[in-house]
Amino acid sequence: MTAWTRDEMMTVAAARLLWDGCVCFVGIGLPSAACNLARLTHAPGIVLIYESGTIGTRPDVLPLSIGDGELADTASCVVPLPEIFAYYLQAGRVDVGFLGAAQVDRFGNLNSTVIGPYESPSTRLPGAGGAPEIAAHARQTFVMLKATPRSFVPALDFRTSAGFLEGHGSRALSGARGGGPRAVITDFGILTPAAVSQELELSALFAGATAEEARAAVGWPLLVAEEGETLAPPSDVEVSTLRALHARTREAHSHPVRLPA
Amino acid sequence: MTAWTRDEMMTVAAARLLWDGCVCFVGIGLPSAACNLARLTHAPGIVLIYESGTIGTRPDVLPLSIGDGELADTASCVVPLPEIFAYYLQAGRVDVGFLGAAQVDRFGNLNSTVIGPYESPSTRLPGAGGAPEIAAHARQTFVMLKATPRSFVPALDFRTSAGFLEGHGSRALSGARGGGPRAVITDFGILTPAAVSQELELSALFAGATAEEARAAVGWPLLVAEEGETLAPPSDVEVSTLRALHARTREAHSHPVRLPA
Amino acid sequence: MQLLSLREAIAEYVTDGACVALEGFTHLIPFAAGHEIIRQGRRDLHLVRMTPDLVYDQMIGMGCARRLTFSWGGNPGVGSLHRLREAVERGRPKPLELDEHTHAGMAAAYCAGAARLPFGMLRGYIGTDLVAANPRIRSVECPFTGERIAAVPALNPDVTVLHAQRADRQGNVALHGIVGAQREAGLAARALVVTVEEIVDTLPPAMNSIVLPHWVVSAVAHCPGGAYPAYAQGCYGRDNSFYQRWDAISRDRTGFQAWMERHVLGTADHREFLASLQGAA
Amino acid sequence: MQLLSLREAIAEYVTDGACVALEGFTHLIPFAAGHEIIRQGRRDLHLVRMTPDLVYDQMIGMGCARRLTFSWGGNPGVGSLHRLREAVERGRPKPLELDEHTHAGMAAAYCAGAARLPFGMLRGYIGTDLVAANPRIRSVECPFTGERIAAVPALNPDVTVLHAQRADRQGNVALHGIVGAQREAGLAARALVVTVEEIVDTLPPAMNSIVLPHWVVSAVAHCPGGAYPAYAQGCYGRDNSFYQRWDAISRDRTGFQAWMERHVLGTADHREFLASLQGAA
Repeated sequence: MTAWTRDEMMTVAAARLLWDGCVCFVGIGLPSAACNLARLTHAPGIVLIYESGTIGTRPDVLPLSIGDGELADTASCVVPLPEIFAYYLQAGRVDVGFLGAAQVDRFGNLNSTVIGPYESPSTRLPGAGGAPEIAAHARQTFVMLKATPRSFVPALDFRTSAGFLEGHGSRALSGARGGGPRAVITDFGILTPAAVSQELELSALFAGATAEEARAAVGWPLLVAEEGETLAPPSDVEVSTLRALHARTREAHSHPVRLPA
Repeated sequence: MTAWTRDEMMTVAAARLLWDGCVCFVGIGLPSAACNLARLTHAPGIVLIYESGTIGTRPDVLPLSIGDGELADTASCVVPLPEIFAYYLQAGRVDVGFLGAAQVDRFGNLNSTVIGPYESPSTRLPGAGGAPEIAAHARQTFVMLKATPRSFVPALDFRTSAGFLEGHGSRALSGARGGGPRAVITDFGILTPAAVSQELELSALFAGATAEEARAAVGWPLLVAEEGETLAPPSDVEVSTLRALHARTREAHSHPVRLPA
Repeated sequence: MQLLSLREAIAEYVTDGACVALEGFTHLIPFAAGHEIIRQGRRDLHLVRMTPDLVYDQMIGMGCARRLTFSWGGNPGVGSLHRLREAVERGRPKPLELDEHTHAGMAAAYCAGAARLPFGMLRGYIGTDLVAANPRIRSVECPFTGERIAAVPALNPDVTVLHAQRADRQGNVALHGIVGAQREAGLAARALVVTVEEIVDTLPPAMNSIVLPHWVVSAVAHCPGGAYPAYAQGCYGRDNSFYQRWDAISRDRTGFQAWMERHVLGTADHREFLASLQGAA
Repeated sequence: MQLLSLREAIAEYVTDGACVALEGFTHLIPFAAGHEIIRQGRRDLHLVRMTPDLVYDQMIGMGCARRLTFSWGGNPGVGSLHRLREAVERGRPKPLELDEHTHAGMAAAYCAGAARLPFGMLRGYIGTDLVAANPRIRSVECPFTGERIAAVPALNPDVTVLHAQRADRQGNVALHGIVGAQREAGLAARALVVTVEEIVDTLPPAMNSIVLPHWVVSAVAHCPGGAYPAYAQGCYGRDNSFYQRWDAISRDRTGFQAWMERHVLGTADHREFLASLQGAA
C-alpha cells in the first residue's frame, strides 16, 4: 500500500462521501480536488457546478481560481452568476455544497469574515462569498477544514454561514431550506451531527489517528459517537489518481502565459 | 405622384415620426411596417426590438407574428423575454413604444382586454400582452388605430394601458416613468395631447382628409389644434419602398413549410 | 431523466387537474404535446402560458381546461382565438377561470418560480384595470425607498412542457433562437418534459448557449416536427398560412370539432397528425 | 457610443468620488482600466465588485477608495489581499468603509439595478451576522404568503467598466466564457465603459450570445491584454503564477509601493505595463 498524507486522506474521505450523479456546488482547494477525484474514480456522472456559472464541468486539471478557463472549456454550459445562485442553488437543485472557513463551532456554524470584532478586526478574512446561501440551500453541506483549537472554536468571532445554529432543531425555524452540515471533514477524521442535539461528534477516524489527538485539536469538549468507525486508508487507485491530478495541475500552471501579439 | 391608400399613409406618417438611431419597441402589424419603412428610408440606424427578445433586428420581410424566425436570423442578439422587459423596457432604455388597441379614449388610455364587463364580456379581446408596461416605460408611445366611434370612445370598457389617465398631469403621479402617448396615428391624421389638459386633439390631417370627417369618426367632441397641419402625401420612395416590403412579405409567406424528413 | 415516447411522457407527467405550462413564445411551441394531452382526454387542467395560441385554443375547445393563467390570448397577426372566446364569453364547452396578467408580470412570475421565491416584482400594472380584475396582482413596499412595486405570485407549474431543437442521450437539452420565458418556465416546474427535433450523441459545443441540464429534465421525447405549425429555428419555418387558416377552421364549434376529430383524435401520434394535414391540404 | 483611448475613457467617465464597478468574476477583469484609474490619481471612489481581487487591492493600496461594496475579498486560491486588509485593519493608507454582502446578495442587487427596481430580493443572509453588521440588508414580506424575504438595495454604479473579447465598430460588445454578473453590472450603471481585446468590422454571428448593444455602451477602448493577469477566454490564459507572486509583492507597504511605482505609475499605458513585467520576469 502506498504511503499517504493526511491532506490526501481528507480529500479521499470527502470524495467517498459523494455518489455517482450527485450535483455538487464546488469550492476551490480541497473540495475541488475531492469532487474531481470522485469524478475520476467512483462517480463519473457527478455534476460539478462552480459558482462562476460553469455547470457540468469536467476539468482535466484543478483550477486555481473559481473561474479558470478550463472550467468553461469543459462545461456543459456556462450561465451568468445570478442564475447559478437563483435558479440552481436557491431553487434547491444542489445536492451537496462544500464549504471551508477560518472557524467552525460545535454546531457547524462557520466564520469566514473576521477574527476579532467586525468593526475593528484583528484579521480581516475574505468574507462570505457564496457560503451563506450554499449553507442555507444545498440539500446537505460538507465542511472541509484542518483542525486546531484556533479553527475549531467554542464560539465564533462572527457567524458568516449557518450550520445548525444553536442546535436542537433551531435551524429548521430559520428559513434555511437545505439540511445543513452532514459532515465536517478534517485532518484526523470526520465529525457528524448528533441526532437530537445536532452537536458535531467524532464519528470516524483516519487510519492512524486517535480520539485523543482529535480532542486536542478541537477547542470544545468533543463528543465521540458510540459507533465510531475507522476509515480505510486511501486505496492505490485513489492515491495514484489524486497524485496524477495534482501533477497535471502543477504542470499546467507552470506554463507561462502568452499574450496575443 | 403615385396613388396611395389611407392604410399606407398611416404607415408612412408613423415612419416619419421615427428618427435615425431611435430605439423602438415594435408591435406586429402597422407598427412593424412603419418601423421597417423608417429603417429602409430615412432611419437606417434605427434599433428595432420585438418583445420576443430580438434586439437590433433587420428583417427583410415583415413578420406575421412577434416571433418569426426572420427576426432572430437578422438580430444583433436574441435575449430571453424576461430580460427584454426588465433590463431594456423597464430600465427606460426604449425611446419609442408602439401600441394598438380596440379602444382609445380622449386621454390616450387604451383597452385591449374586453368589450362589456370584465366578468361577462360581450367580446373577449386578446388582452394586455406587453402593452401596459410599454405604455408605462417607453420614453414616448405612438398609438396606431383606425378611427370609428366604436374605437375612439368617450369611456373605455376596460383600461388595459395607461395614457394620460384623467389628464391634467395625473399620469405623472402614477409611477409611470415614460412620457406617455406622443401621437395617435389614425386613418385621417394624427392626434396629439394638448399641453395642459393632455386631451388628444387633431393636430394633423392626411392630404384629402377633413376635420369634419375626423369629428364624425371620433366618439367624443374632438378638439382641433390651433396650428394644425396637413401632412405631405407619401413620396414615391415611401410608397415604393412600402409596397416592395409588402410584396416581399407576401411572397415569403406563400412558401409552403417543409418539415425535415 | 427518462427517454420516453410522447405518449408515455404525457401519461406519466400530465394528470387530470394539474397545473400545466406548455410554454413557447411563437417559436418552439409544443404542439405535439398539446395534441397528445387532448388525445389522452385530460380534464380540469390549469393551463399556464404567456401567449396561449392555437394549441391552447384547441385544448380549451376540447374541454381540457378549467383555468387559464395568461397575458395575451390571440392568433398572432390574425385575430381572435374563437374557442377561447367562446369559453370565456359563453362558458362553452366549459367555463374558464381567468388569471390574467401582462407579459412583464408573467415573466416576473416565472422568474420567481424558477428561483423558488414566493413572488416576483416589477414596475408594472400601472394605471390598468387588471389590478382590480385580478386579486393576484398586489404590491410590496421597498424597504429602502418606500416605493410601492407591483407583485405577482410565483408560477410553479406541476409540469412544464417545452419543445427544443435537440437533446443528447443523457438528456441535456439545447435550444436556440427566440426563447421567450421557456427556460424560466421549465426551471419553475416540479417536472419538466421536453420534446425535441432530434437526439444526438453530443450537443454542439457552445459555451454560453441555452442548455437545460439533464438533471433538471424529467423526460425527453423524440418528436420531429413537434412544434408545427409553429417553428423550430434551423429546422423548419413557421407555417404562417396554417395560422391564417385556423381562423376559419375554429370559427364555429362544429367545424372545429370535426377538424379535431379528423386530425387529432383520429390520429395516433404526431407523425400521423402531420400526414393527415398533407392529405387535407 | 464613443471609441476612445483608455486614457480618454477613464478621464471622461471615472471622476473623483464616483461609484465605480470594475466587474469581472475571475475572467475578463478590467485590470488595464484599474491601472489607468490609479495613474490618473482618482480619489474617494466608492468601489463595487463581488470579488475585489488584485486590481482592487492595488487601487485601495494606492489610496483611490473610500468605500467598498463587495462579497468576497481575497486572492483566489492564494490567500489574503494584504492592501485591503491593511486598509480595514489599520486604516492605511486610508480608512475603508465596508458595505458587505454575499455573492447571491450582490447578484440580486445588480439584477435589481439593471432592471431599475429599487431593491433586489433573495432567500439569503439566513442565520448570518452580516444582517447585524450591515444596515443595508433588510427584508420584505411576501404579499401572498407572508414570508419574510431578504432585500438589498439596487446597485446602480455611476460607471461600470468591463473587459470583453471584442466589439464591432458600432460599439456592440460581445463576451463569452465565464461572465459572472458583468452584464447586469453593465446594464445597472449610468455609464458603461468597455475595454476590448479587438475591434472588428462584424461580430461573429451567434444568435443567443452575450452582447451589450451599442446603444447601452458609453465608450469602447481598444486594449489588448487588458485583463492580464486575469484572462480572456479564447485570447490568453490566466497567469496563475502572477496571482501567486502577488502575495509577496503586496505583503508590505514599501514593496507594494515600489512595485506600483515601477510598473503602473512608471508606465504610460497598458502596453508599457505589460512590457515592464516582461523585463521584471
